[in-house]
Amino acid sequence: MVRRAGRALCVLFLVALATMSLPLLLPGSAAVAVLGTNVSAAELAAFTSMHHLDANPLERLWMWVTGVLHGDLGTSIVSGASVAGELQARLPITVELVVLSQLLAILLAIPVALRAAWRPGSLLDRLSAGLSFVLLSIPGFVLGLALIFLFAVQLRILPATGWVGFAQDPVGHVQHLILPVLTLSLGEAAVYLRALRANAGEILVENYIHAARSRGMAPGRILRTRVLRSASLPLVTIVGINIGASFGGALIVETLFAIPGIGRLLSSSIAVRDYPVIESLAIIAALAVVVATVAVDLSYRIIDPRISHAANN
Amino acid sequence: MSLALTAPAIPVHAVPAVSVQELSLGFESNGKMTHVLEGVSFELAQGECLAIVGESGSGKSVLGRTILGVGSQPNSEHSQGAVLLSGDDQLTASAQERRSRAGTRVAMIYQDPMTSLNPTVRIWKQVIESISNRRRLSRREGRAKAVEMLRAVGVPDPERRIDAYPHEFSGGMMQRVGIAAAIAGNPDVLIADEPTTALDVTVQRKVLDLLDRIRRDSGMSMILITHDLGLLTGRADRTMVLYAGRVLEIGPTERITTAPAHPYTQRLLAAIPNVSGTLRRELPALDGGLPPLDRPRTGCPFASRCEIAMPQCHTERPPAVQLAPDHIAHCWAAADPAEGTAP
Amino acid sequence: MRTTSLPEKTPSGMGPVDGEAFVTIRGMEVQFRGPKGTVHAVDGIDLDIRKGSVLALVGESGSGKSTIAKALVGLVARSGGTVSVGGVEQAPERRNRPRQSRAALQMVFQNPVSSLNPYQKVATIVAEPLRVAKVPADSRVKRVRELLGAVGLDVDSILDKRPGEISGGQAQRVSIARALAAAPELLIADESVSALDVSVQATVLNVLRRLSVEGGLSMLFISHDLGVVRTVSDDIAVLHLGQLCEVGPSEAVLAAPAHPYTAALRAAVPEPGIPLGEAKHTDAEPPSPLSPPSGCSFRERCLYATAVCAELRPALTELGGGRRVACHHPLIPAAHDTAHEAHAKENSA
Amino acid sequence: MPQITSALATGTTAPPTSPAPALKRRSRTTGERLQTVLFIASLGWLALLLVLMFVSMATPWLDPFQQDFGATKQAPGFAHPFGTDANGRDVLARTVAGAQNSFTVAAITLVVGAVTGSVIGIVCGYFRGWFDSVVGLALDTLMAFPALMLIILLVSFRGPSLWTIGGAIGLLMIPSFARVTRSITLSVRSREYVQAAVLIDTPTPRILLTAVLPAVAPVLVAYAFTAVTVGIVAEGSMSFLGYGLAAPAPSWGGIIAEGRTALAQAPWITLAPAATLTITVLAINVIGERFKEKRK
Repeated sequence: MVRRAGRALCVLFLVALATMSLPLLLPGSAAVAVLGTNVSAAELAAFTSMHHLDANPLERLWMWVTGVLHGDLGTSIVSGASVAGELQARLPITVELVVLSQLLAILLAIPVALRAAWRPGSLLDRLSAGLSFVLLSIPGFVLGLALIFLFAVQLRILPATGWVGFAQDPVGHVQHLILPVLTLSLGEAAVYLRALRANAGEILVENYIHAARSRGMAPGRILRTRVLRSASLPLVTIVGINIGASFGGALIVETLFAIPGIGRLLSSSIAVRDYPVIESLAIIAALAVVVATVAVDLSYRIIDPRISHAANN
Repeated sequence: MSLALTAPAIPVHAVPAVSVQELSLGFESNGKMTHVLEGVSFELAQGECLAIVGESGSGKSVLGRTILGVGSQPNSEHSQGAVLLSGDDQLTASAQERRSRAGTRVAMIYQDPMTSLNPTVRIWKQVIESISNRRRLSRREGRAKAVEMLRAVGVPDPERRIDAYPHEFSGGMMQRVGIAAAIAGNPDVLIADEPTTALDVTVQRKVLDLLDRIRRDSGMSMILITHDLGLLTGRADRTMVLYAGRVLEIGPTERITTAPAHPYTQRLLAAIPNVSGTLRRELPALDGGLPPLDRPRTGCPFASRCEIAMPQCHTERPPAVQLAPDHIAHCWAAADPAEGTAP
Repeated sequence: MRTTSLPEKTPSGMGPVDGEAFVTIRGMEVQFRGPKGTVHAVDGIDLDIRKGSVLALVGESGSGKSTIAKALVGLVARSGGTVSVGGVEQAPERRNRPRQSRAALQMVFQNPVSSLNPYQKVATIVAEPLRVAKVPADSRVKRVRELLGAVGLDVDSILDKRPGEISGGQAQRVSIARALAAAPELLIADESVSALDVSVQATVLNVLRRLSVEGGLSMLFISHDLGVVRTVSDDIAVLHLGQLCEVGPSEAVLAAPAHPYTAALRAAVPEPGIPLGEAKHTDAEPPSPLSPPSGCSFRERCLYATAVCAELRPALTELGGGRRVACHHPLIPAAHDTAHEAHAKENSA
Repeated sequence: MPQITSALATGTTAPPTSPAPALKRRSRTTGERLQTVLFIASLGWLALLLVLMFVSMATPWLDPFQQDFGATKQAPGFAHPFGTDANGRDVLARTVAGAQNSFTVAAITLVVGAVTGSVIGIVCGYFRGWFDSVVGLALDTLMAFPALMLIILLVSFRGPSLWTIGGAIGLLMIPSFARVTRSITLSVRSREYVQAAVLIDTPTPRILLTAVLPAVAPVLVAYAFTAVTVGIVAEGSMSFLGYGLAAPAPSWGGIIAEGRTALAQAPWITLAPAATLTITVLAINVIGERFKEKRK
């Protein structure tokens, strides 16, 4: 476990270092991007050194880390706004989207997958397999557009784009949430359904399941207490990876539905080479991935006692 | 013409614990049919121990699981005959009926305790499943019952060990836990499917001794499924030899292991390397393999490997030949001793 | 089938004469290190295999049988002791041994199916060692046919088959043929018949025995099955928790075991028609290799253990008749005084 | 004295001499038939796309840049099966041209991701050791770096060429290919037949070729289908976000994004290429699935 945590820190460090090297590695000066071309070379140089864009990556990382310890994530070189402030406004929105859609996806996938696995080849099994197969083939932005077309353009029952805060208007908030969350969760639900169905199928033919049945255990109880527990290991892995990587999905959905989240911030900062913002966002994203990986590791230990045993052997 | 009866000690009129009648089973996968069992019949009296002996592909495990009645059951289109548990047919029963019998009327001990105990569930919960699946047990009740069961099967220090996970036990102890789980529901019939194959010999004998003791103390009937003809002496009352899904011979274990009538049983016994008696450097080998299982066997399934096979052995199903009150061989040679070598 | 030529022995001029030790293992140790401590899987083993004879290694799971085999061929590096084959010292690690030495030790594994590359045909599999030895293609084909015939397979029908299409018994004989193609001086059979049905097992045992008797091949035969061991082997070595309990000619050892562990194993073997007698060991659990008992590793399961067994690890001592036992209370009287004296004299000389 | 009896050992009276009646056999299920139909339809769809791409490249028909200002935002009809866009360009022609770019990116993705990834996976899985640890750490780092951010960075700084887009997506696929091949290699490595090959001194390259590669290849091929669809979808998403090929050059994501503003008045500009994209991905998945099942 200590080794895994060390490895996670190492990964985090490498990502951070790579991010800090971006200004040096990538062509095109940020100073030019911000100030434009009709300023003097001296002005450009002053701008560059003021924002430490020419410092070596380790130094920049050190400055970032010491800043973080003081609650300061730096300031945008374009707008001059504090990065921490930007994040405070936008991060909750993205987190809400991601968490809600992951929850919905898991809640959709689990009961269907377990029931389908219990009766392989049944109508439910074939229908869910077919539906998830189709859902998997629909790109997220296409699904989002289709939902907008159907519910906003044709039926006119939900807003096409935009965002309303919960405190501002709870009903409007939920209305604006539905389509983005659906877009994010349907694809994920298909992924989870297929993974869980395949895994549950493998577990159901295990000897210990036969043994549980030989002692008269009812199907529902086997699925709930035994299959789900064992099958949740790979599921947890996928969910972990997805949550870690959900910034990408969020970017598409936020762009599509014009939601002021992290994804949009990232996209616009890259366009103007706003390095302080890019750096903080990249490190936070990597942190999400790393934390998710460690959490997956931990839950493995809780779910399967053999793992901690084997690790100690 | 004498009618074959069950073991002499058992009253003739008693309802047999298990009665399998002309059971044929087929499984279909990828459009191919596998005929696993063909016309298998036998009875198991109450308190009796019957051994089912066969090599891989004999269908012995499928037979055991069909009697148990849970797990993937053969499609009704592909099964014929009857499997009666004290008179109740398992083949025609609903899944719910079969489930209500599993654990309390018939229970199973598996070959590999490592895979047949759930690695993620503490053993006390697994041991009392046959009871807890039927009525709600308080945690205290359940744990007390688990301690009692583990003590009954000789697991030392049960109060402490009920909280362990399966992998924390040695193979032999794990199998004892498996046995405890099987007998917790106090079943009438215990099916032990190769219960000691995964264990070392010294552990094997202790586990078999335990099974003997349980059977004698509780009066359970037992079906001991094994590939090892050596295990049976002194443990099984009768032995049934299965080959390619057919019964070749059935009779008292004494007779099967010392005076077998079917050429297959004879050859199988001869091929076992012996530790006692004369040293044999060259063992009589039995070449060839099982007949194809994708179609019903015509004639005797062993005919292609049998040294004394006659023409009708390949074409006609052999008759049941009664050699002693309780000993029957399905063999043309045994039917006509002039042509065969059977006693 | 019998008349098919058996594999030729690689002539080794310096090899010892028949009856003397051809393979000599002295003080072999193998350790596995883990977070919970070091496991002495093989804990100081002395063994000899005579030329052309079969030595059986017997013991229950965890006794270190397979580890000895792997250390012999160098798949696992031993941490101590020496191994010499035909007078040639063998380095602990395989990659440090000369090619000739590597070919000299071949192994047949337990699982017939997974021992053969499923993507290759039998002909290719058996020809592999010949290809490595740069045998020309045409003589390769001839040799493959000879070898397959020698292990009693129907050559023409099996050459073009893949491992998935043949039975376990056939697969195991193909494995033997492949090992023989490397022209080994020692064949190690690691539980090579335990995955087979009894009816098939006999065929493979017969092949192995003939290779030793008629082909003069030296063999280390590892098994947990005393019946199988008796049929195949000349000598037997009983292993418990990485240590030797008893060594001697198979017939003598099995007829009258000197070590209580051998006796316990012998008494636990079930045979058709013969009721089992009393168990010759206690109900104690087999000890864990992670925390082996002090003194004699078998003492907790031994019916004869006394205080000395907990204090002193018994050393292998001569019993006479080529037998040695490591026990404070051997079941047959220790070496006769004369033999003892003769032995003592030998040592002092 | 032995005698034939009609009674079985247990006293039941069924006649044992009659062979057990043959058990019935079921015909192929409707599910299997449906799968075959889908498979053929998928092949047909891809073939149609290929023919159209050929027409677009080799003949004057289906010109994605030809503008007809007299017929802007025209609904699908005989002259324009997918309708026209705001600039009067034929949506079908643009969709077909987009397919070319999509397939090119997918091919680059596949070559970069599958080839590099599986070589890394096989080498790490077979040789283990420090190399495996170092590469593992590097791959973990690559996976932890936000994927879309990496692509966007690369594309926005290197310019949106097919090679950059394909290479960037391929780079991100290396870890998953490496993981899959590594785990297969590891399991093959521990098989007895590999140990046996080591014992007879088979050269390592030959072991990799005869034992490891045949085990890895089928999984790799099945995985490659998924990789192609991921490549197509990723390219589509990138173009949709505006990080794809530069403006007039047609790409599926780009066309869809262009049509978005007119979703209410001229939905076909968006929906036709979106449907084409989805059906193409579906078709490749169907073929890949068929391949996976064959392997079992």
